[in-house]
Amino acid sequence: ETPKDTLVEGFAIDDIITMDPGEAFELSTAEMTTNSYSLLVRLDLNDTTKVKGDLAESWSVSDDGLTYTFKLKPGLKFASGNPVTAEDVAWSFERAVKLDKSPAFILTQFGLTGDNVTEKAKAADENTFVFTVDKAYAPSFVLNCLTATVASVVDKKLVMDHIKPMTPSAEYKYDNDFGNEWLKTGYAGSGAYKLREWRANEVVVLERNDNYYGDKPKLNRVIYRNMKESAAQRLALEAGDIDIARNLEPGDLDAVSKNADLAATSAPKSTIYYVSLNLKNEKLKKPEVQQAFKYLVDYDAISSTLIKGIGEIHQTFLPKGQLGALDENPFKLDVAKAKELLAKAGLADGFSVTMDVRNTQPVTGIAESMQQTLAQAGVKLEIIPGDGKQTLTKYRARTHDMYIGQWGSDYFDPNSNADTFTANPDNSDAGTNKTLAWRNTFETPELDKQAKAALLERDGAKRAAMYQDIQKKYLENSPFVFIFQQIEVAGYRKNLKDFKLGPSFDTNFVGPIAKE
Amino acid sequence: MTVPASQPAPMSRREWLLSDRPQSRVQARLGRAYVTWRQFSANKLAVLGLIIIIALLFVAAFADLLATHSPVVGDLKNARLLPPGTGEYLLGTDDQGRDILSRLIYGSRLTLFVVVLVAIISAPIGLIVGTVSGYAGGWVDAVLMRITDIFLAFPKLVLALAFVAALGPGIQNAIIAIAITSWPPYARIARAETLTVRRSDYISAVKLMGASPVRIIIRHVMPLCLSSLIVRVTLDMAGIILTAAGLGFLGLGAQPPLPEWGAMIASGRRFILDQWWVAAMPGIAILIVSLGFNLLGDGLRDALDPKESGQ
Amino acid sequence: MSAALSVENLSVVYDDFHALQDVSIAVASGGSFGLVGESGSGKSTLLRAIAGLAPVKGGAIRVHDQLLQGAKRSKRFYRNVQMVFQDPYGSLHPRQTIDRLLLEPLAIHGIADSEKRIARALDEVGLGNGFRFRYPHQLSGGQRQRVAIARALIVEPSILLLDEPTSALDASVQAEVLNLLEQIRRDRKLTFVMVSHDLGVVTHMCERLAVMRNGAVVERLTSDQLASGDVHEDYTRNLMIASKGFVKTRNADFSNI
Amino acid sequence: MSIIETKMEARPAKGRAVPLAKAIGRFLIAAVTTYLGLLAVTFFIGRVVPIDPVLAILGDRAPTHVVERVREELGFNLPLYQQFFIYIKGILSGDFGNSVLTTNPVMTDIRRVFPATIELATLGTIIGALIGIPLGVLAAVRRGSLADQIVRVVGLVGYSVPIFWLALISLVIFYAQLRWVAFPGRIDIVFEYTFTPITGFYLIDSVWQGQWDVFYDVFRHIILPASLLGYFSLAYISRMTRSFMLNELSQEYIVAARAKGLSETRVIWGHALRNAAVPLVTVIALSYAGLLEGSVLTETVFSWPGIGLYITNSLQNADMNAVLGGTIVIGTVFIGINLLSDLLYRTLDPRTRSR
Amino acid sequence: MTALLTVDNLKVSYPTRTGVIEAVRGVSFTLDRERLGIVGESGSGKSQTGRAIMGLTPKHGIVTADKLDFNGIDLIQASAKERRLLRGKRIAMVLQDPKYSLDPVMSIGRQICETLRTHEKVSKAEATERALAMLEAVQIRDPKRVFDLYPHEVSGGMGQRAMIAMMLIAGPELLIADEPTSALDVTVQLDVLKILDKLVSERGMGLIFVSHDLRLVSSFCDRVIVMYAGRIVEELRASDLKNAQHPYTQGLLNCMPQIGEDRHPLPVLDRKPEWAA
Ligand SMILES: Nc1ncnc2c1ncn2[C@@H]1O[C@H](COP(=O)(O)OP(=O)(O)OP(=O)(O)O)[C@@H](O)[C@H]1O
Ligand SMILES: Nc1ncnc2c1ncn2[C@@H]1O[C@H](COP(=O)(O)OP(=O)(O)OP(=O)(O)O)[C@@H](O)[C@H]1O
Ligand SMILES: [Mg+2]
Ligand SMILES: [Mg+2]
Ligand code: NI
Repeated sequence: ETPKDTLVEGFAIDDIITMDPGEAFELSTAEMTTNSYSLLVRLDLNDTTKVKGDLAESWSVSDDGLTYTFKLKPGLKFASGNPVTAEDVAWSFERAVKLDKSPAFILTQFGLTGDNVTEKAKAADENTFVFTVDKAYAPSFVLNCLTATVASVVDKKLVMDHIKPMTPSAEYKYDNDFGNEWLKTGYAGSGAYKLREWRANEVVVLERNDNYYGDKPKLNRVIYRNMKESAAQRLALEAGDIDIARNLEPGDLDAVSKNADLAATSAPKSTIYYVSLNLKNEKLKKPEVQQAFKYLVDYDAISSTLIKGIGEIHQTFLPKGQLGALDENPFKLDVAKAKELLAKAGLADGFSVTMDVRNTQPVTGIAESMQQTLAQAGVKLEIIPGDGKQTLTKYRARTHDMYIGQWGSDYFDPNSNADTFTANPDNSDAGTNKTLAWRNTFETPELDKQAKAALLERDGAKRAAMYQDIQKKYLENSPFVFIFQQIEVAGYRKNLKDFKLGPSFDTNFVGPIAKE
Repeated sequence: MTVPASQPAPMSRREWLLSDRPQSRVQARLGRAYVTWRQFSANKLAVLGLIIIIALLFVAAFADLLATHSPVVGDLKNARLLPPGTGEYLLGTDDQGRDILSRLIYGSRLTLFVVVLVAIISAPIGLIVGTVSGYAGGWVDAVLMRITDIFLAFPKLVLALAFVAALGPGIQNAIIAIAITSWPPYARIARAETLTVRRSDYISAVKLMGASPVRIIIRHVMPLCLSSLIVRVTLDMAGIILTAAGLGFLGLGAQPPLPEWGAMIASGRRFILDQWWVAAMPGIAILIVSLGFNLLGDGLRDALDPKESGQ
Repeated sequence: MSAALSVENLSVVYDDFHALQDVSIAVASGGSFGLVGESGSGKSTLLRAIAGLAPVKGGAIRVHDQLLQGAKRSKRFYRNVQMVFQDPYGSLHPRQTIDRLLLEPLAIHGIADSEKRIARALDEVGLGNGFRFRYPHQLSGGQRQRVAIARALIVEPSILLLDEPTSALDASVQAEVLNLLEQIRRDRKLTFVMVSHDLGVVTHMCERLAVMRNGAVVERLTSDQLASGDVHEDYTRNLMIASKGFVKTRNADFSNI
Repeated sequence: MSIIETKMEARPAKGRAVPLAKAIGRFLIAAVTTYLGLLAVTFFIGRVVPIDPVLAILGDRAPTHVVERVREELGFNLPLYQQFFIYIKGILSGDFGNSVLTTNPVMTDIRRVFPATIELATLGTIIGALIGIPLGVLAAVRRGSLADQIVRVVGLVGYSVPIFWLALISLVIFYAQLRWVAFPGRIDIVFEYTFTPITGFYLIDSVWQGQWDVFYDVFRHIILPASLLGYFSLAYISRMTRSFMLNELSQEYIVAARAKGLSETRVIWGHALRNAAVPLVTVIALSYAGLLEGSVLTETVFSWPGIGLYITNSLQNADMNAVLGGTIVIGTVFIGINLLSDLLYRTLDPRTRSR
Repeated sequence: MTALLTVDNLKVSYPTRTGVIEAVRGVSFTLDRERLGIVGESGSGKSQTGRAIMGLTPKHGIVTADKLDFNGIDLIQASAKERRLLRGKRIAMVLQDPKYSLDPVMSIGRQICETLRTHEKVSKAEATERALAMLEAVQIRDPKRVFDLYPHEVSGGMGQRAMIAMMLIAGPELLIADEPTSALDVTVQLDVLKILDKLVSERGMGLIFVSHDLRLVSSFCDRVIVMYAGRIVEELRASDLKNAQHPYTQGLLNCMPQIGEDRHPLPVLDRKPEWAA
């Protein structure tokens, strides 16, 4: 049994490599950061196409669409006791931009650079923060981006005590590390919980932050225990060794929902699973082949078995819940049609092709299922299994034929996915923008232009329509076979109250959870 | 020692084989084989091991006839995770709706393939390194033994993992990786044995005939190391199967959908709570086969190894 | 008459143990030379050094007036000089039939008509064809020693080194082997160097002998000198007394048991 | 497993006693060269493993310019020989660097994971030896009897069963069904903040601090994996004991001991086993070394935060600092245990001692 | 006066897969407090006879005898425990090869004490004292040093003497010495024989002296038994050896080369099948 005042979650947290919100970009870290740091604005869970204030009491956008002014709520305090000021917000932005770690582009895409950030993101006074962007972007886009964890507000005073001096170099121009090394395992936030400890591949421990301005968390402590396997999580959940199991697979989910002591909950997440075809392969380059492959996935069988409860069939690149998501699934397993298409491409006799597959479920299962359905049309699929990092390395070097992967939005805005699936400014092997389109040697300048235009469309409805149009065209002509959208599930013990999963990984709040 | 039979009276086949004074090379060889076989076959467990291995060979050879289903194509929608004995699925089905029995039957080929290939690669390497190092002595010995030590000091599975990672997954690479990690022990055995015979009079005697070192190693030293090596390799077959299965278990052995037993356990592991058979069946298969090899090796040790056969 | 084999000031050192120090012997062609001495006195080492099986540190070995360098020996050398070891079992490869054992030297030296030669060699040592495909463990000690002798003779050497060829054998078998050796020597006009710790055996076989102790030759004698008791060293005298058998004396005191 | 068996042959040759100092000197040279070899092999593996190390540091979603920058920071753009030079320089100054995965210095990580493995392997070996030796002796004494056959089968099954499979099955039985043992891991989460390990060996720490509830909990965690490893080493130890005992029992001094009128018990345990113990110690020591390095699979199944798991994990993430640190530690253990068993051999076997 | 040991029709056989090996095929003799020599070539069953008397035949060997009587004790009927208590205490045996007959990992002193303490309740100190005295009695010059040595550290002769000390320390009435000198240098050999000689003549111990060296036996023993292929072919007084009747015995005596005699070729044994019958 777990202690009354402690929430214990079994969770695969082996992806965590840092706890610094300016650096972290991993899915599990998102949950930790969101529960321990505050943002200016957060996603409105009632309508995820909108945002609501967190530290910000109110905000306004200038008429030219370039200046965003945020007013902070009064009397805010960090967990350390230091007051939260606009200066902290500005410094957090500066820090993220200057560190220039993985998630920094979410901010720098608005024209921020190390040289201008102090100008473009600055405190007008104690309570007012002003953010200037370089183009008249859709406000929904800018605000959505500000809900990303990289925009988390850190305690400047506290972090300044822990900075490490650095010698400026060609790669890094500043004389200190902005406390990055310390924050990797340290904590300087103002969220509902404070981070007590992170031990890689073992545990993350959060403790209640009594200085939190919002609703006080019910439980004193939250422990995330690294458990990679579904079966293990289920066992531990059944035994009461954990309160929540976070990575259940279909079979175990089933068992959990049937257990009288346990319950299950779920929420669609903005992660899309897809199979991509690299156009470097002459055969895969043919549009008919690409379409044929979309007819060679047994969506029905996969949905009722391999991803039952943990995903739903979804054949477009924008996940449900995001602005402009298109809910259309035109493809079904249709071997005859696929054969016809292949014949049209001159490949009636089939061909051989390889696919790099990570050793995780459900992708391996789906890959094996595809192997069987592709075989029906004469396509011999060779699966190259590999560890996550290994297949990724290959994918990023675009030396694969086919790849099965997932893509989670970098921030909760349609542009994140639209951009990565369409933008490919330099398709050479030395390309600097290694979007998913680049990785598959796919150029679609038309759609790219359309996506860029949508970014500047300030009317939400129009913007949505533009994205839908892109997706429709994408369905007809793209080397991506979208299979399903992830549904995050969790099994929990029935004595938990108010446990809910959010629409994104940074909206899984543990604050409201109570125990009976 | 005993009084020799003075007349070559008509003998039974058994007497012919056991004859004290064979008349030809063939008879001498057969006689020796026969004595070894008798010693071996007196050990019931060893015979059981042999039967298991023969059965494995049989199953592998006639997999096409024995299997009732395709090992790779399943019925995901309708026949997923069926328990043993459901309809035509004697041992149940796995998560792709494939017949487990058929997969096991075809998997026996892979198992044999791995085992035989590793044995073919690593035993000769070990034999050569060991005998050369033991016979030559001096710096040759020092260098070869250091290399052996390095490979020994490296955690075995990690080394195999690293090599599989470097070479890319696939059963051939798994074999190479296992072979790379498994020759050092053989080298050690061969060296130890060589060291004991190196100074013996019969090797000196061959030297006195004017034989070159290469000839001595190949024709006189190696045959001596061979029987203990064969015993060791047989005993290691089980270990090879287990290592291959371990690699498969860690997702680095065979490529899907190949019915490699270790990989089957790995994928069945997710269902171990509700559909135990998916992981249990390949586990039992591995257990039986490696037990077979172990029993066989154990029997061979008793029969071949003069030290163990004792009294 | 020139020496078939001469050893001058030979020293052999194992690691840092001096097994032989300044040993010199000379054996006339067709002669028979004996080496006696207690266990560990370096008798075997001397033979092994001649055969190129021991680390020679100094001195010279000459065979038919040819100087041999270090421990390296040519193939030709081994057609001239052969050795029979002390332990009849240990000197035969345990996994090879007699046939194979005898074939080996022929194969090495590229000698043709192996069939005939093997048959003849076996005949010569008094083993019929029936033994040809046996393994060493199927033979008695005396038979094994015969095989070893046959193997040494099959390349038709002119010098035979014998390292205690009968010490592992029973007295009755010993006589057979000694007779065989004598006969072969006579028939083939071989030069013998023979090691033994049994004075009786050495005097029976050799005309001249050297007594060794602690890696050095302490006395050189002819068999006749030994037989007539014309010895000068105490050590040799002790050896002679000891070989006569037990003489009952009373000197130990057992009262305190 | 096979590492262990073969090291048997490495024991000092009977009869020829090498002076201890010389032996140690030889050993040191061997150890140093082995280390250098390990370094080179690890470096080589690090470079040929087709995993982009930057990927492990940054994850997939980092923009290209960040990836390039980090690559340069880490020197991966330099020629191979320069990289090797830098690598060796770091190692020689005693700096194994930081693990990318955990951000800690590698040695800090190892100080945490290694005791977990040692604790498990030690308990496993103790279980294996305590049961395996008597079984082996029994089998040898009653050679050919039913007891011998049973011991043989028990041992061979232990050799033949895939340990990860047995682990899974027993986890289902003993944890899921019977609830006799605790969940995978070393200790319950409840004790996370009531128990501070000192040595890293939880069993010892808890007793030391008098926290019996913690001890009980730790015991419930360790007992199943330790028993499995124990079974594994039992299989091996009992087989080797049997074979050594058979060898000793056929020796003449056993007949002599009987001729003295000693009781059978005394002959077997006092003389035969005492002699068999000499090679047996080497076997046990090396079986122990095998467990220390070879329990990756068990550690995986039991989520045991040990060194096997640590290295495997690091390898899969191209965290080469961690792999190297782990390899060096295991190499050291291997070399150390070799030395130790050699010394034990010398103390136990007077024949190897020179006066 | 009854004999110390009576052996009547002793047989030892070993069933093996290729048939039964009859190592000893009906051996009968009696022994008083005297030196009895057993000679015969290698494999003729000398050691097996000695071991059968001791009760040290390996488990799978079968021992039968019409009578096997030691000082009135029927050894065939005696339980394993009774026989064990006899061993070392009243009947002792010096095994053939001292190199292998001493426990290599136990110091010589401890091995000697062990015999004593198995049979008598004595303190450690007393056992040590007596062991030292025993070592001295078998002509070991520096008993204190040898006491702490391990078998591999002593020469063959010393080992042989230590073995004798170990077997004599409990004061047995019968000693079976199995080729106690075959592994020794001729010079050391005589030392060992002197010790045995003393024990028989001064303490009245019975001695069975096994050897294959006829000449040695004839000069050392009172009576000699000649064995061939598991049987006794001849029994005679040592002094009568020269007049042996059996062709085998004669052959054995004849075929040894002697210093100063000139017999070329040496006479050899012509084994007749009927000897073994
Ligand atoms: N390979 C070796 N390494 C070190 N010492 C050796 C070696 N071979 C022989 N010796 C030593 O050299 C000395 C002479 O040995 P050698 O074998 O020549 O004696 P031997 O006179 O033939 O004795 P034996 O009658 O017992 O055969 C001995 O003290 C022996 O220990
Ligand atoms: N355990 C056994 N199993 C089968 N046969 C045996 C066993 N022990 C001895 N023998 C046989 O018994 C016969 C007599 O052996 P024993 O040891 O008595 O000979 P020995 O006269 O002592 O010879 P040696 O002079 O060589 O010591 C031999 O032929 C031997 O092969
Ligand atoms: Mg010699
Ligand atoms: Mg004997
Ligand atoms: Ni003179």
